[in-house]
Amino acid sequence: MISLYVVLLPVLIALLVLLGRSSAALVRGLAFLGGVGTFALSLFLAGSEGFQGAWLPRMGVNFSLDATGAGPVLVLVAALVMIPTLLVAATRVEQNAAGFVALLLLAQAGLNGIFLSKDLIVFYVFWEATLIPGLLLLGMFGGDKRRQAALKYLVYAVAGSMLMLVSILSLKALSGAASFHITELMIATPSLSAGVQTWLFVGMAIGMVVKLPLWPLHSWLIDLNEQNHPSGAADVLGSLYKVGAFGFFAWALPLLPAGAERVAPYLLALAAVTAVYGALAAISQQHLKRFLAYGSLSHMGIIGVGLFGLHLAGLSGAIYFLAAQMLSTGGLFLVAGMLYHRRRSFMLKDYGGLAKSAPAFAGVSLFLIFAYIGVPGLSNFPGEFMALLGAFQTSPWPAAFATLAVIAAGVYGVNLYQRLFQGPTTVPTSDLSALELYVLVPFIAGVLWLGISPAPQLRQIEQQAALVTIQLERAVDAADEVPTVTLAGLTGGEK
Amino acid sequence: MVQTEYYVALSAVLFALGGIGVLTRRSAIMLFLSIELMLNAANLAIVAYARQWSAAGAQHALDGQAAVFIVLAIAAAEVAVGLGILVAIFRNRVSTDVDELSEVRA
Amino acid sequence: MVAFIILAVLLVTAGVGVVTLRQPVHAALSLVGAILALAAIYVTLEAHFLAAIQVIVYAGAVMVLFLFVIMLLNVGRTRTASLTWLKPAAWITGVLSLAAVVAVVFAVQRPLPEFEVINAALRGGNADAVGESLFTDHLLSFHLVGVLLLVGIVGAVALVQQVAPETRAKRAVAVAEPEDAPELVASAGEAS
Amino acid sequence: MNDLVQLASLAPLLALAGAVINGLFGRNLKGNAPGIIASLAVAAGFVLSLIAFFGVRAGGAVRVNFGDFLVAGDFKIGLGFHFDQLSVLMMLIITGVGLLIHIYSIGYMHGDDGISRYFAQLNLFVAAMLVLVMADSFPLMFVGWEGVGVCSFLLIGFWYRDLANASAGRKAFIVNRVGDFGFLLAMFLTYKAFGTLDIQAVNAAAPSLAYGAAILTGIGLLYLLAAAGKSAQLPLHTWLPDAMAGPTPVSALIHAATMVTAGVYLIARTGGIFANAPGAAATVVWVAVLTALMAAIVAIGQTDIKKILAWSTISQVGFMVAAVGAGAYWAGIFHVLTHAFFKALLFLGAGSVIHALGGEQDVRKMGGLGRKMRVTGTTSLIATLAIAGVPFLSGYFSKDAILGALLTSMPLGNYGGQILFVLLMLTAGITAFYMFRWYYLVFAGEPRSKAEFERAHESPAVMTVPLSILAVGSVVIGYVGLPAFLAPNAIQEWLAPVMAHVDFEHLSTSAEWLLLIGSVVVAAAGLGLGYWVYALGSGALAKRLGNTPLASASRGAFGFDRLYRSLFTEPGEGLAEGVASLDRDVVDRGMTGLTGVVPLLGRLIVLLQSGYVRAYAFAMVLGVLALAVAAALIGVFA
Amino acid sequence: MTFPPVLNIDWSALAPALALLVTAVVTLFFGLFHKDSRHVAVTALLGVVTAFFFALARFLEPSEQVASFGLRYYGDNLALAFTFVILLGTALAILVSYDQLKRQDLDRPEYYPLMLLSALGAVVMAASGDLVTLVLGLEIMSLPVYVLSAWRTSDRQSQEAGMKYFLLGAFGSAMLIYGMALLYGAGGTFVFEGLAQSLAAGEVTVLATLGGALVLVGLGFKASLAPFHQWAPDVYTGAPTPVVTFMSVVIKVGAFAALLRVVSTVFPLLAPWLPTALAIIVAATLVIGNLSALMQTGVKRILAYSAVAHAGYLGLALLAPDHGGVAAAEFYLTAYALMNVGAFAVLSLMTDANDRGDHLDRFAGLGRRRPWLAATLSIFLLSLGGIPPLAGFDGKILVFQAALDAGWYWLAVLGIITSVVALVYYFRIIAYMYFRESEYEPPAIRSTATNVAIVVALLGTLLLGFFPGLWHNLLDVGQTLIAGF
Repeated sequence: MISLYVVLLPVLIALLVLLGRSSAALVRGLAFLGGVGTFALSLFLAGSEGFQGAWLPRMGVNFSLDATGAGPVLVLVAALVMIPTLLVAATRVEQNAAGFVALLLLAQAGLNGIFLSKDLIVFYVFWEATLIPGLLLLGMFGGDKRRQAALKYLVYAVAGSMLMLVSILSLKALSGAASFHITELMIATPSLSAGVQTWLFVGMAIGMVVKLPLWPLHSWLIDLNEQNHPSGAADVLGSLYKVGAFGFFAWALPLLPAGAERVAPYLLALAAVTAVYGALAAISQQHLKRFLAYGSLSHMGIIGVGLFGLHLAGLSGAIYFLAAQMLSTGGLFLVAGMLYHRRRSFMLKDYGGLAKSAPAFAGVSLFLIFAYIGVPGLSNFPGEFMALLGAFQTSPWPAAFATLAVIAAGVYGVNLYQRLFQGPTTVPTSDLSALELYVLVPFIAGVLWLGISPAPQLRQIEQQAALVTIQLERAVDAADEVPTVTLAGLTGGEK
Repeated sequence: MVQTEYYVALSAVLFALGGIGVLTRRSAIMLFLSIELMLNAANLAIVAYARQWSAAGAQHALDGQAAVFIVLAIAAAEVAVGLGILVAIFRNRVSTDVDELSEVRA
Repeated sequence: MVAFIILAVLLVTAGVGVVTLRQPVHAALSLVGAILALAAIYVTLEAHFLAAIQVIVYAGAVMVLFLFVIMLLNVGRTRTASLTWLKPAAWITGVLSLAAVVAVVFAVQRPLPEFEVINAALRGGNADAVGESLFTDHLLSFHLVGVLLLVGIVGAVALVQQVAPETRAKRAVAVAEPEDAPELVASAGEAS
Repeated sequence: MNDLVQLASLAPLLALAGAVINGLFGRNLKGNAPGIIASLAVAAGFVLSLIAFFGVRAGGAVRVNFGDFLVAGDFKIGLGFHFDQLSVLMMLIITGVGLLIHIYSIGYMHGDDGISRYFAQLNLFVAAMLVLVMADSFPLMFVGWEGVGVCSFLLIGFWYRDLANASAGRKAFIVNRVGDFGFLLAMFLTYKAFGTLDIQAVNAAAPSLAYGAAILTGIGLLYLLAAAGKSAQLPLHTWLPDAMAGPTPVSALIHAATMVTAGVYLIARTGGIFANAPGAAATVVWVAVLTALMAAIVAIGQTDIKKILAWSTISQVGFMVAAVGAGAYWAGIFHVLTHAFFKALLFLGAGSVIHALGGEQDVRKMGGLGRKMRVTGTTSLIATLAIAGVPFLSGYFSKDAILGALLTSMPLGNYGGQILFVLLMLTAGITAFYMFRWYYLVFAGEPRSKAEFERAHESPAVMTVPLSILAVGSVVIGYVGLPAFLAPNAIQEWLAPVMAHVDFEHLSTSAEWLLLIGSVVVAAAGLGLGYWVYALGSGALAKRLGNTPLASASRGAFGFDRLYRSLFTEPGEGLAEGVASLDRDVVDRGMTGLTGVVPLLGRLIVLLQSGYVRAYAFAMVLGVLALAVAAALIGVFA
Repeated sequence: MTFPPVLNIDWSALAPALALLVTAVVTLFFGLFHKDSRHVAVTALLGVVTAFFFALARFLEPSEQVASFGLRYYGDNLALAFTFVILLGTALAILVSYDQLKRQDLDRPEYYPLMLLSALGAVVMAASGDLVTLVLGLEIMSLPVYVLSAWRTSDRQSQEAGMKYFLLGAFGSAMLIYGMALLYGAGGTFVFEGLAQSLAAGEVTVLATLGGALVLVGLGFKASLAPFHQWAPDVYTGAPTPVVTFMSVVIKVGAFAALLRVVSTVFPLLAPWLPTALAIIVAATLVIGNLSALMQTGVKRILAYSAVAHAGYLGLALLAPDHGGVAAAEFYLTAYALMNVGAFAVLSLMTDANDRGDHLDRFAGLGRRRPWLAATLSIFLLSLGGIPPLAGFDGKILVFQAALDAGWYWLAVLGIITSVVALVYYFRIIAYMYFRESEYEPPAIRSTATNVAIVVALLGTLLLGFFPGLWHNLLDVGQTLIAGF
């Protein structure tokens, strides 16, 4: 039942926040309560009993949440990230902080749903519903070009996910599965011919690639991050809501293994390109948030490489990286917000030499930057390493190409630090305030936790990653059998 | 006796004429008249088929003739409402040109 | 056969008249002609009651209503040209559609029943026969026709009647009744 | 004993603890407290290393496992340390030399407002370096590997307010990342080849693959790339001279004694691979020898007191890498050991000078300082002689071992072993030459800058004591590796159980003697030439020599920086710019343009909504027509 | 062919329609004596509620007898489900009209009787088992709406709406009746079941197909399927908002109820290309409806085109009556009724006394000025756009699933692509409300009745969205229309 509560609690708190919008103190208290409460629940999530309820039973849809596999890990990390993010939102947003906090909480509920749902339609429900809070955060609290950015975000995300919906629905229609539950689907879908699976996979992939995101469907991300509220809190949500990889991992790959095998090489190439492309683009960015957005894009490329290598270690690593980047990227976005709070600018040229007057700030930032670029011992490394290693085992050249991003990451990582904190001091800046310190402590703790002790989480992720490899093997076995549904079934109406 | 198909073909001619009238005339009244023509064409077809369906018994045959009676009533009701609208509009516009009713577009 | 051809020619001519005659009154009268021709055709189709109804209701009531309105509204010819392309296009599509429909109609050619069979079934299409169908098979429809006519009446009345206040308003402006004037002027202004 | 060895696992943790204390609470620590805390942490580490050393000596290698690090099905990386002869030796060097440098730093950094930050980073470095050498698996080694890189970055840019320092750190980090790229790929390939990343398992499994198998060569070359990055070998050496921007003790510890030798350690550690991949091993040697020669030549033309030493380090590390490449792992590690002493000493001496002169680093403004700085001068002289290869000092033995190995390595024989030997011998001579120049210009002769000379003073005891200890070490440490034909070679025997086996030709005793004498001659020639040029020629000759093309190449460090700037940095920046503008102008616009089709279509469709009733009716008629025609065509005529 | 006796009448199935008729007549007379239209509204509402309970009683205790008048008037699940939706839409429309009529000077006594009669027509359509009843129902439903569209007689746009609607509607009816004639010619009866049995021989398929196609055109007109949809945007724009609220739901429900009945009984016996033709019509509707809506700047007109687009989505269900399409359409229409009425109800609070002021600019900054209004409108719009977990989403997946089950892949993909466009224009309204600032102060209209309608619609949208099973489980899945005969 905890898996249901982690979805419901943020919604409940969000509603309370909206009702108590007039009192800033109440909003702050509720925000804190919501963050900590959800985190506390997430701690007991792994291994807890799932939840089952009828939803659209005659269509084979059941509201089914379950805390097995990678989901609880992602929920937990997201919950950890949300505590400071909610605090920032409640304190740094001048106008309508209650709305901001409520939207964040709603998005968190949606994310938890995405990570925990075991019914494909329910998964889609959360997937799509979570878009709206993000859009509203961007549109209501964003910068000058927020409307264009929101439109772009909307079009990309919705175009992708709608095609995904067709695939989802066709999946059941074609395979004759009894319901949309993952188990039923996994039993039924391998009977589909490889051709059909390929088409269905492509449909799902479009939706997930947009939200991964991979080149060239990533433009929304850059604008989103650039235009979001300067506190960075909404950008944190953006880094949590990169759920495309999870979609592939939990659904597309295990359900459509034969299709995955055909399409994965192309996606792998795209991912490898994305990894290097993002890192290169990051190097020459002048705008801090765009910088982080491109860097993050590069990470997503590496995650993609891990996924589409279709190797157990790569799959596990990719999801681990997904969890880890929430911390590093999220933390850096909040750091960006704190910088903006001091100088009212995101342009790197307006900074320099801050380490003198703000040593603690510099130290924490550097720590997060190192985590961000995948320095071993910190959060991003295990995932990045395993993702690349896994992919290398099956497809060495793309993986090796993607590894080039490591060099570029070194370049942009130290460039960033240098341009912000080193060099001659321009204007003295206040060091971290107590609040800011509290905000960043969870990130530091999380980065260390994920960096030093990845094995327990990896074991949880592995349970689910194994499903993918099992299904892939089944697909290879099934390749010899006569396909029951052919591509011809896709071309015409019922005759 | 003339074959049913010729009657129906005649009704089709009438129907087509009605349709052409709707498209080519500009006065609302003329459109009404054209539509009446179309309804009558339908009636003609039904009556012709009613005779054809005598083969299947009285129920089937008379089914059609009764329907024609009802279509007549429908036509009458339509005319009543249509003319009502027309009169109401005419009070304001002093024109029955339907092409003038094109302010709402795109 | 001969009767059919004559009536068909009459009917089509009248129909073309409805569509092409410039004067609305002429067109309306042409429609009356078509209706009468139809009534005659109904007779050839053993639908005597319907033929009578056709003449009484259509030619008698409906067409008179039309003529009234035409006279009332003094519909003249329109001035500006618009949608000029539509006339040829309409004829072309009309004729094409007609051809398609006729082709379909003639694709299903069934032998006509014997006259005895027709007569036995239709009983000449007299009021008795049609009434029997109306009050059994079409009982519901018959009642619904009543509702429909109610709708027609209420609708027409509602629209035509409601103009009255404004007409009154105009008159009111003319005689300048002080207490009602401003509001009514306003609404009159909107109306114009 | 086993348990005691395991205790050494605490060493990196203690150093880390020191780093955390200094990092978090440094601002509250007064005076020398940060330095003392840091030194204590390292001292404890040294003691633990000693325990481990004796433990291993008594009971052989020990493995400790603390559980899993990375897991995914068959892929399992443990979190464990491996204490064997090689790693404990490295631990001793790291903690021992590290301790001295920590103590020295207390004096050197006295009064700097970032002192707690300094010691935190220095301790962190020690921790990372210990992890590097103690790790039992490649990924864990990589943790330390990157960790030391990070600390190096931090410490080079320690005085970050000068952007040049910061940029030097940045450069070091980025170049090292190129090496890391190699390390990562090497690990991926290793896993592909062996299905494990456990170092011992890999070494054990390597011979089971075909000798000289392509995949082994590939792995070897990738590890070479990694080593080249960390150990500043061609072509990734350019960062090290710039790294001198950091405080001098840092240069001594990181960029002379320990971190730069990590590449040597890596190759020695993966000896199983290199021993079975002769092509890769030969490449290693070639790279190393060319690096050594090139760096030695460059060192002649430098004027910065630390840069000369930096180039010297590159050159000396080249010796070490050449040794391990040739399969003489013990010789490489031996040179690591001796080099740790004399090079650390040289740097600390240089630091002492810089400290005395208040920051002056140009050797052309020095001279005669030996008179005012007795301890520094003397100890530096010892170090100079040691590195130059003067007999009976440590450098002499280790260098000789390397030269011998190059000559006798069997696998290398097919890849031009003799040429390599000659080149390295030549390098040894040049080494003596430039080191003499260094010493002479700084400590001997007449002071060239009165003002600087006046300012000079001997450093405090906290600095000179470590100098003295190191000087002693520089003299005596060489005796652990006397040539085998003279005495038992302690270090070779010590390392033998853990090193991969490579065949060497056996040299006759006379040949061994010839070799020994030859290197003496070469060293003497170098020193003599130096004396002739700098002490006797009183500058004129030096000036004349300075006009040769080789000399200008030397001063310009063979133009690598310029080449890389035009080959990588600028095109790289251009590429980054290009990608950014591609993204902005092509991808983004393109996608937007694609979606722009929709409103365009919408505009056309909206045109149909003309407002005319008759047009709408016509649309309906068209629909009917289509249906009727379909009915007729499909139903009647088809 | 044995039909049940004609005069065997199931009064419980007829009761809702009779209740509406009686209420219409009562309100007609009531209106003559009461100046305040609100009293009439209350009476009308009571009548609708009564009808609702009659329907509910029948729904919960299904009778043995599926139909009355010899299969000419059904009392089955489909008829009753659609009756519910019609009554729901009517009740909400009455609530929306309650205060608005007075404010916009539209309160003339015949308003509510006409509305009730129209609803009655829609109910008859939903229940009709033969073509004649269907046509009569259609006319009873349509004629009042023609009149109501022109209700604001002083307004040029309203006049235009009424006249356009009437002319095109009559034109469409003529097509329908001609189609009916041809079907009669082919099958010898007007009763669907009779037609189905008679056509099963397959000798007259060509003729019947043409008849069926014309029926499709006539009903498609009412359902606003392209290219027979063009009246819809203009009429929605010109007609008074309360009227649009009513007709956007009731007309669509009536049309689709009839379409479903025809499609699931007669169509399977017609030429196989007809579903393809329908699919093309649906595709055109989706594209035209959504793309045109994208180009609009008036909220009312956006919603008008969106109504067209929704007809397209419902069309997907039409193509799969045997694959859960019927239940999907019923569910979709229920959701549509709630969210669409909700949206129009909010809109009616934004327009001035002349029903103007629906331009997007007027909605700028509404999120701050009228937070609750904006929030509810947003929910309705998101639901219309098919964002989960709102009712519109559930409807959408149901119809898409039905279409895919039936094998209409390309159409589903097209539908999905156009949904993206749909979300863009729905979201544009939200963006105006929340992402922009404006000096414009929206009219302060306080209407408890409208608020009640909004709240009911909102709760329905949410309830149906979160617990779609509650309603979907009650609907018959698949073809149960011939059961028992």
